[in-house]
Amino acid sequence: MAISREHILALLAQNLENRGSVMPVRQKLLTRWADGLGLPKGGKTILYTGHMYQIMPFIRAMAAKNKKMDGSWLEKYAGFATVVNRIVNIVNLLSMGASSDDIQFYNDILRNIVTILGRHGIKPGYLYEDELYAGALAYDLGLDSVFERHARAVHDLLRRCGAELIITVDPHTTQMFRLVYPEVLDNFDIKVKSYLEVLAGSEREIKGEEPERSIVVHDSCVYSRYLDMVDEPRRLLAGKGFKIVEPLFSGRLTHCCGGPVESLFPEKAREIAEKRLESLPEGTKDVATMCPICLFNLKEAAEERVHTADIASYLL
Amino acid sequence: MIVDVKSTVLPKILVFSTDSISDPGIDLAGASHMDYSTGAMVISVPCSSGIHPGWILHALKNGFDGVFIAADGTDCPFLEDCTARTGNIVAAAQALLKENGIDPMRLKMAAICSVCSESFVSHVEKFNSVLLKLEA
Amino acid sequence: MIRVNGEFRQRARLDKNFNAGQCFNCGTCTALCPVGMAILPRQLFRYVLLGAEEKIVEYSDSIYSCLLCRMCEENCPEGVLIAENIRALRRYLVEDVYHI
Amino acid sequence: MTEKKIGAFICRCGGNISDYVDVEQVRKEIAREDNVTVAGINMFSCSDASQEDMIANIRENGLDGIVIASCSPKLHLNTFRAMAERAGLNPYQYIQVNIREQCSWAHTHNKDAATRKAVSLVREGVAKAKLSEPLTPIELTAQPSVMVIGAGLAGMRAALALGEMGVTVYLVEAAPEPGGSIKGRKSLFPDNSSGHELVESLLERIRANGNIVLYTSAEILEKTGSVGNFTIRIQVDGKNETTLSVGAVIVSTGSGSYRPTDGEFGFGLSCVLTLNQYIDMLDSSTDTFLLNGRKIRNIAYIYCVGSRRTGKEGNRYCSRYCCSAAVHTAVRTHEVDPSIGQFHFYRDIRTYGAYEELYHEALKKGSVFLKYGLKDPPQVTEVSGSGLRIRAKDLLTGAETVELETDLVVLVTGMVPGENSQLIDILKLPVGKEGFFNEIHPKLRPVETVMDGIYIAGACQGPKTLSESVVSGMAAVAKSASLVLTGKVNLDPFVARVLTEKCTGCGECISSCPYGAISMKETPDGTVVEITESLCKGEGACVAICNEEALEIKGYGHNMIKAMIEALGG
Repeated sequence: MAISREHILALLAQNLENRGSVMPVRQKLLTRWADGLGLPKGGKTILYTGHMYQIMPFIRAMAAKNKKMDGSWLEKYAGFATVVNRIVNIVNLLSMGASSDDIQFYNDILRNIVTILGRHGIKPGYLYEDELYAGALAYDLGLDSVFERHARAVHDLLRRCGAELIITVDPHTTQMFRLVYPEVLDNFDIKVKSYLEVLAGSEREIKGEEPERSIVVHDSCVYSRYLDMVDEPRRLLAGKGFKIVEPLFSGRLTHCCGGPVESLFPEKAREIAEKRLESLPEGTKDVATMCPICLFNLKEAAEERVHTADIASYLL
Repeated sequence: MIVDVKSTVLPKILVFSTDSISDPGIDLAGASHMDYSTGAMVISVPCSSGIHPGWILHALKNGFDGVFIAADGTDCPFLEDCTARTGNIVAAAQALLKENGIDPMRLKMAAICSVCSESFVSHVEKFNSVLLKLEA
Repeated sequence: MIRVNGEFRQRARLDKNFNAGQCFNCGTCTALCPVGMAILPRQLFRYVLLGAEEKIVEYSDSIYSCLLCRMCEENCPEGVLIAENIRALRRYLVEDVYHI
Repeated sequence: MTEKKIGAFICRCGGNISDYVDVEQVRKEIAREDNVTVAGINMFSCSDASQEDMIANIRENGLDGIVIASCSPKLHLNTFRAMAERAGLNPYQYIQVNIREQCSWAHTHNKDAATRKAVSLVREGVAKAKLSEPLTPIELTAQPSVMVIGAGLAGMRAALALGEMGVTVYLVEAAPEPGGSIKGRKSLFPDNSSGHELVESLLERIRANGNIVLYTSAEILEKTGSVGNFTIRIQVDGKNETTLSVGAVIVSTGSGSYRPTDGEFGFGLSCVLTLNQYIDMLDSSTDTFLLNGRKIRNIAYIYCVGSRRTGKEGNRYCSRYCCSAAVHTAVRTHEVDPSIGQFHFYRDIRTYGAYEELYHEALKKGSVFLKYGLKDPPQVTEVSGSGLRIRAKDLLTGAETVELETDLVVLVTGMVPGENSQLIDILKLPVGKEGFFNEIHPKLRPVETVMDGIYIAGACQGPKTLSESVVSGMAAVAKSASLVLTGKVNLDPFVARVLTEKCTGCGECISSCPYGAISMKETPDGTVVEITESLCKGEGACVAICNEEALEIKGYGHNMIKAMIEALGG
């Protein structure tokens, strides 16, 4: 593929700058998951999705699209964007093609999270169409200056709505808010907790209902090594009655799913996901992930070999 | 190359060595695991200028094929002219050997200092082959 | 051949997060890397320390293929912030090479 | 004479002996020897348990003499003599046979032959033990004073420690000022202490101590006497001669510094300095740090210059201190000017022990380390206008060639033996393979030399850091103080005696004695010679020239030597 990395990076930077997201899809598609849940808009405690779960179906569609074109979804995307970005709205183009099953699948995870939080008596607000991507991809790719400007915009937004506690749903957004924002911004003092931490810290017990069922935990690199969050998911799953099985690499030594390079080196990502699957104990049926990127990559690689699902589906 | 096989006759060499100078040199050869003929065996004396020529004759008449004097040389803690004196002993001993029909080549002297391990081993090996030739 | 470029070295060194100078080349990072990076993190960092700017450009694929998963860092005996150092190199490429 | 009862003990020395010598076979053969009433095997003869066993054996069996076949007598002769004494034996009826250095270790490839040799050697020992007689050591008064030669850090520290114990110390320094290699130094590793202040504070204490006499610009002219009673003649300022009597001598003359050959790593070009020259420069610079008026941007260090060489040139050994000294200097340089690039071309970094922290500090402060192999050493060339260019293969970067423009090349050179030929001549000090003074054993007797009463300390013994030098200085203090403070020394009674029945009174021996210890004596049976024991040194010059075999050294008698020869040759 003739699109240079330089070009791709420039495009991502441009998107973040102009459209508030590196992967802009139509706003409606990002908030549809919350339909009918009755989440109040804004508030002191807000659930922050960072668009992470919602954009996975579109990435999948882009990756599959035009199989005759080599390269990653990001390259393909950049290829389209280069041609069309200034002529038609890329947002519309990108928003097409995702399967409704996929959209349903990822939206359900977010709905499950809200349901579980509700059972613990926690009813957060949500920013709906105001919510912005937290900027993880831009930060990871070294687009620091555009990331910083974006982070400032996110911070302003959060301040405007008076948020005191952000409940995150994925490791990357958690990392951004907890570790990166306080470093690059002045006075970022909003508390940040993953919903898994919120649940694990909750006084209400989740009742055990799943005796005898074994589940293999795939830790997220970011949760375990960046945020030192290893116990919480295990406590929650054990509380639900699952028998936790540790793969060869787990906890602080978890093996990456390959996802972080999916956008630039998809073959490499697939290879790493395969390696991860090989490290799972023999006879593994169910795998719990806690990051949309892990879920996406392991699911794509495993196909029907093992059942990979987000931890929220097991905790429901 | 060490000739040290049971089927071969291994020359027996008596080494007169000195407590403070050549003994440490010979010890060092062993401590450095430098192999030399097992036929070489040491009797230590205070100084090489105190070796009686009669002992050399006695050795060659009592089972030894050669006598090697590992002399103090210029390192001698007792005598400045130790080398000359030891040389006189060698001359006297060689005369004694001739009188007794023994080849004076069977006596050899060299200064071995307290760190002369390599030189000790090479002297023993050379002397060993000289003695083997004399046997033949 | 690498020609040591003092100016580039200064820039890399002045980044407060770039601490690969502490690396003592044990190779633990290489052994653990899930990607099996074509150029080992330690060698990449040496290019930076030596100021081999052109090598950084040459190996930009490797710099961008890092997962930032920190498996290496977890086991680095010298506490080198490997992922952060890789990110610093990406920022350098973005700003000084790609001029984005 | 009743038959003597001899005990023979064969030492396994862990496996140092028994791995190469069949000790059980040796024991069996020795047990069959006449007079051998006990033949045993010890795992470690020098261990307390084995010694207690042997003492019990001596007492229970009423042994008259014992033989221990073990390591070199240089290590444990005194240990076992003391043991024999505790068992009620005369120490001179203990015989040590060396079957380690002179047998097992030398013949590791032929166990049968080594075993046969060991049997012969132990037989020789038994023969000697049979003829050994009780002797009494010669007791001499020891002078309560010590001469310390060399007033560097080790020597000054040693002199002070001895002075504080009440020992009279003559501290003799060849240079006009004491302080040795550290006197001008501003910052010493690892604690950045000032060499100048260190020397001054020690000097102050030395001057305040009434027991220490310091001589500077002094030269040793002559030594006579032996342990406990040395007489040493020195000359101060090239004119005034003084004669001093001391019981012991500590030699702490320090080391020299390797001087690269012309062209070695560019040595001879301006801006190619040795580490010491660079430290001098660093010590004398104030705020600005300039070289020939120009600001320094890059410094390249080349390590192991003249050290760890395999060929004919340079030294084979590692100088131990230079890696730490160089990284310490680099850290200082980083502190003077953090913008200076510092590149270290090394072979192996040996900042051992706590000095590792210096290495880490240098890494943290931005020093870059490049590893070169002996096959492709760094090449230093001059570049017009821009200083120096250094080119090397960096083994840490996949052996790629690295080229660096630098303003300064620092050659990290090691220590070499100091120029001491006169002192070696006078003191008869043994010198090792590399030219440094030799101790008896690096672990068991680390500061003693084969010359009784003469100890070595500091870098004259081999490359050392300052703290290691001081430690060895204090060890020499302990050894020399325990000798002179008891006020007496025991000498082996190995002096000549006359077998009067054989003496013809020819008097040949009188002129052969270099010490004037022999004189004529009239007896009712005729004229014979007699020995003045206090003058006799026991070297045996008289023994060799007496055709009648009428003179012998005690402990080395004619009958004994001949019996030993027969035992070995049989």
